[in-house]
Amino acid sequence: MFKLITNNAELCNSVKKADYINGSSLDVLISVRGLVHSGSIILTHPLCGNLRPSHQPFRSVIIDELSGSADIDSLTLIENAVNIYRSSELIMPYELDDYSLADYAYIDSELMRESLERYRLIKNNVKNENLCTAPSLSLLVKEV
Amino acid sequence: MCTIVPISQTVGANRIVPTIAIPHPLGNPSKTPEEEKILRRSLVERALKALQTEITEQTVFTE
Amino acid sequence: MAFRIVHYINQFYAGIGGEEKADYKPEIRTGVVGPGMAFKGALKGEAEIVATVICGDSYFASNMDEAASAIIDMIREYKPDAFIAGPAFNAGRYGTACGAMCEAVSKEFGIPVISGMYPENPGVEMYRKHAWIVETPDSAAGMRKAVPAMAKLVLKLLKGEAVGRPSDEGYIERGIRKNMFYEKLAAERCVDMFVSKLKGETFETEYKMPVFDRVDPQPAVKDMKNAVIALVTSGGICPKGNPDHIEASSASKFGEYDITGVNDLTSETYCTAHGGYDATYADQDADRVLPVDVLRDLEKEGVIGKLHNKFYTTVGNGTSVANAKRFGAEIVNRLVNDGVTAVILTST
Amino acid sequence: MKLELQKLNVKSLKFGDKTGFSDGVLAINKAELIALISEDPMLGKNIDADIAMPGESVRIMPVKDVIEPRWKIEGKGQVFPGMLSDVETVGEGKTLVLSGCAVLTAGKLVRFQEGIIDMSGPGADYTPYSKTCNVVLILEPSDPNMDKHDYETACRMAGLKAAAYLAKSCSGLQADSTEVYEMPKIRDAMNSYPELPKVGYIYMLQTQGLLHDTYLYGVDVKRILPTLISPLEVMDGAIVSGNCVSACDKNSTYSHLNNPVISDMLKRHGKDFNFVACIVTNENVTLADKRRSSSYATKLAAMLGLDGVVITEEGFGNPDADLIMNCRKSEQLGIKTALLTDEYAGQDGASQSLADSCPEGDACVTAGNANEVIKLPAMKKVIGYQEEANVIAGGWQGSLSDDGSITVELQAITGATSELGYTKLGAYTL
Repeated sequence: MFKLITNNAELCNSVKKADYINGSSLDVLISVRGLVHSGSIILTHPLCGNLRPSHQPFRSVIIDELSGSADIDSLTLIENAVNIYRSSELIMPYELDDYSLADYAYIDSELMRESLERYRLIKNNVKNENLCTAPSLSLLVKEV
Repeated sequence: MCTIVPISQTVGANRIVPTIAIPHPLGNPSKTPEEEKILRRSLVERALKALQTEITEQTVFTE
Repeated sequence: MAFRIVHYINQFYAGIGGEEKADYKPEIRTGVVGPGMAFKGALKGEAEIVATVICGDSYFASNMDEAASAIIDMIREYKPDAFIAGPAFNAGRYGTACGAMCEAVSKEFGIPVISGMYPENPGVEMYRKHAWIVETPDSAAGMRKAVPAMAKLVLKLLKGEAVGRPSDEGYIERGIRKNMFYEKLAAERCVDMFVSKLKGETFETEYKMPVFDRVDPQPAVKDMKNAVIALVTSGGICPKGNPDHIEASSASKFGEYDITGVNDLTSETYCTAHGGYDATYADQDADRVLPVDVLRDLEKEGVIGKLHNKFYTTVGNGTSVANAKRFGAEIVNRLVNDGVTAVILTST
Repeated sequence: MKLELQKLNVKSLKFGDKTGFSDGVLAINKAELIALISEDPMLGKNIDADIAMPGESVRIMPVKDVIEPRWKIEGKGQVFPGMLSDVETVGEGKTLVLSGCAVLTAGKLVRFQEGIIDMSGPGADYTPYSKTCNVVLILEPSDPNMDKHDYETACRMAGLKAAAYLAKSCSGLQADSTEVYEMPKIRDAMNSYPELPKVGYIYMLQTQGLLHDTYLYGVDVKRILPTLISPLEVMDGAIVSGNCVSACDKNSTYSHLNNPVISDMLKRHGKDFNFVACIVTNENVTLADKRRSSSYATKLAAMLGLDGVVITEEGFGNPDADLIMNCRKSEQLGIKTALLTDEYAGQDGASQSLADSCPEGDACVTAGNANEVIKLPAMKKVIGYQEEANVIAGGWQGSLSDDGSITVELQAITGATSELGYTKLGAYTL
C-alpha cells in the first residue's frame, strides 16, 4: 500500500493516503526508518531536493507499506539520511516567516508531485500538465 | 547475528547468522512467548553451530 | 612579542613519578617543565611556553570532564595563543588525555591545539578531527624527532600560514576537507585521473570513499561443552534506567554488566538505550536482542560450558567507526583476560 | 557529423543604437532587447537589462541561469532546439558564438534557489562568470501570484531568446577564430584507434522535479531513458538548464554549451583513448527510476563495448545515490570509472562529503567543499536584490551585513563547485 509520510500539512491534505508527522524533518525520517525496519520499502529518495537540512524544514517520503524483514536499499538510504539530518542544524517550520514557509512547503510539494502522481496518491487525480515547452508529447518515453 | 546480512558482510564479519527483524533480531512479537523462545533457541543453536564450523571466508549460516 | 603557549604533560614527564603517581591531580606551573625545555629551543624565541599543566594519566582518565574543566580554568589567566599537549608517543591514556585537552581548549579558546602521537595511539582515532597530531615514533626515544616537528607546525598555525598536506607537514590526517585552487580545471584533473586509471598507472583520488577492515576467520570452537560463551551487542541492551547513560546515538562508550544469576531479561530489569529503532519490542523483552534466557538453558543442559557472567553493550546507531574500533579492542581485551572462548554478537 | 564554431571574441559591452559587434565590442540596443523579452505575457512591465564587466565592483544576484550567445548560421535546425526553435537535430554546420559574453537571468524566483556573481573581489575568484562580459536581464512575473512553473519557463525562455538574439544580430561578420569539431559515425569510431581503449562520458543531469529540471531537445529529462548524444549537439544547445537549485553546482546552460569534460575528452581523443560516445542520464527522485536509469545508462556503455567512462554528477544529496549506482554498475560490467562531483562536508569540513559511497569509486575528483564559508565585501553596484542573501541556499538570516558585505557558504556562488569541472577549485584532506 503506497503512502506518503510528511510534515508538510498542505501537501498531506492533497494526498489520498498519508501520515502527517507533527514535527521536524528529522522526525519524518525517523518515522520512515521505523517503517523500513518493519519491512516497508522506500519509493522516493529521502534526500530529494538540493538543499541542506538547515534549509529544508519539510520532508516527504513515499513508502510502500509492507511487513517483513527490512529492505537493504531502503535501510541504507534512510539510515544515511537520518545521520545527515542528525549531524546538521535543523530548521523548524515554526521558526520561519510565512513567506519563506510557503516557499519551502511549495518546493517540497513540487518535488513530490511527479512521484505522487506516479503512485496515484493525489486526490482527484489531476492530470499532469505538459512540462515541455515545444516538442510533442510523442517524444516522451513513457514509463508505467 | 544480524538481520541485514549485506551490512555484516560489508563490515567484515566472518560467521553470520541471519535474524528476524531489526527491532527484534531474536524474537517475534507476533508469536506467543513460548513459540518465540523456541525460535530464539533455534537461532542461537545455529550461532553455536557456526562457531564450531571451520571456515576460510565469510560464511552465512542459514541453517 | 612572542606568542604564548601553554603546555600539557603527564606526571611521568613532569618527573613526579610513574604509574604509582598516575592519580596526580591537575596543577599548573609557570614556565617550562620537562619536555618543555626541548620546545624552548625549537620555538626559536618566536613563541614561548608560559605555563605547564601537569595531570596524572589515571586521574584524567577517571575524571575526564572535571579534570578538563579544571584545567581550562587554570589555563585561562595565562591567555595562551596556542596549546601543546604531549607528545604522548604510544602511551594510550596519556594520548587520550592530550587529545581530550586539545579538544576542550580548542572549543573554549578557539586557538590552535597540537599534540604528538604514534599513529596507533588510541588518542589518534578519537581526537584527530579536533587537534593537529604530529606523527611520532612509539616511545620517548623519539622526543628529538617529535619536538621540532611539533614546534614547526605550531609556529605555522600561530602565524596563520597555510598548512599543507599531512605527508608534507608530518601530522596525522585529520579527516577535514579543505578547499584549494588547483592549477587545472576539475574537468581536466578528472580526465587525467581517468587516463591514469585506464593505463593502470598509479593515481591519487581526490576523495577517498570509505573502505572497511577485513579480519581472518578464527578457528572453530572444538569443545563447545567446555566453552565459555560471552554475549556482546550493539543493540543497546542495558539494565533498566541505563545507569551508564550510553547515548541513544553516536555512542561514546560501552557498558559492561554482570549477569551472574540472571536467567531471563524482563521488562522490569532490562531495556535498550538504542535510539536507532523502535524500542517497544526490546523494552518488553530484552532477550529478543540479547538471548540470555536461551543461553542459560543451553548452559544448564551442558550444550555450552558456561555463559560468561558479563555482557557488553553499546549503541551502533551513528557511532563513529573510530569509537566502535576502540570499544571492540577494549572489549576483546577484557574477554581474553577473562578466559572467554567465543562470542555471540547480536546487532539490531 | 561536423560542427564549426565561429567565434567572435567579445571584450566589452555597451548599450547603443544598433545591436552588433565590432572591434571586440558588443553593442546592444537595450529597447529592442527588452521589447523582445517583453513579448512574453508571463513577464511583467518592470523588466530591465544591465551590463557588468569583469573587474567592476558589481554584484549580480539572485542569478538563475547563465547562457552563452550562439546562433546557427549554417546547417540543420537552430540553437536551443525544442526550446526556441523546432526539434530538428542540431550539431552540424556552422554556429556563431559570442565568446567571452554571457546572458544572465536574474530576479526572484523560488527565493532561496539562485546564486551570487561578484565581478571583482574574492567572490569573483570562485565563479567562472566573473570573467565574462555579462548582459543581465532582471525579470519579474506579470502577476505576482503567478504559478512558479510558468514563471520559471518564462525566465528560462527569456534568457535563451536574449542569447540567440545577440548572436543572431552579429551574424555575417568575419570570425575572430574558428574551431572545427568532428564526430565519426559509431561504426567508424569503433574501428578507429584499435590500440586505444574505447571510452565514453556518462552525463548526469539534474531532474528531481519541476524547478530542479533539465531539458534535452525540449524534453523534460526526468522522462527519458538514458540515451546517446553527440557532443556536437550539446554545443548547439541541445541541453538547457531549467534549474532553480543550489547555485554552486547547478550546471548552467553556459557550462553545458562549453562542457569542459567534453572538450578535454575531445582533446585527448586519438591520443590517450578513443572517445566513442556520450550518454545522457537523469537523477530522478524515485528509487525505481534511479535503478532503471543507472542500469540502462551503464548497459548502453556495455553495449558499445566501452572500457571506461567519465561520470559527472549535478547537485548533491540524493544525486549522490545516482552517481554511486552509475559507478558501481559500470565497474561491475568491467567498465573503469572516473567520477566528478563536489562535496558537502560542513562548514568545518569534518562531515561526510557525500551522501553515498562505494569502494569502486576509487578515482574521484571533487570541485571543492560547497559549505566552506566566504566573506564577500560590499560592491559599489548591485544588480538585482541583495537582501536575498539571507534566504538563498548557502546563506542564513544575517548573511547580509549593514555594510553591504555578505557572509555565505560557497554554495551561494554561481558555478563555484561546478561538477562539470568548470573551475579550478578542489579539496584535499587535512
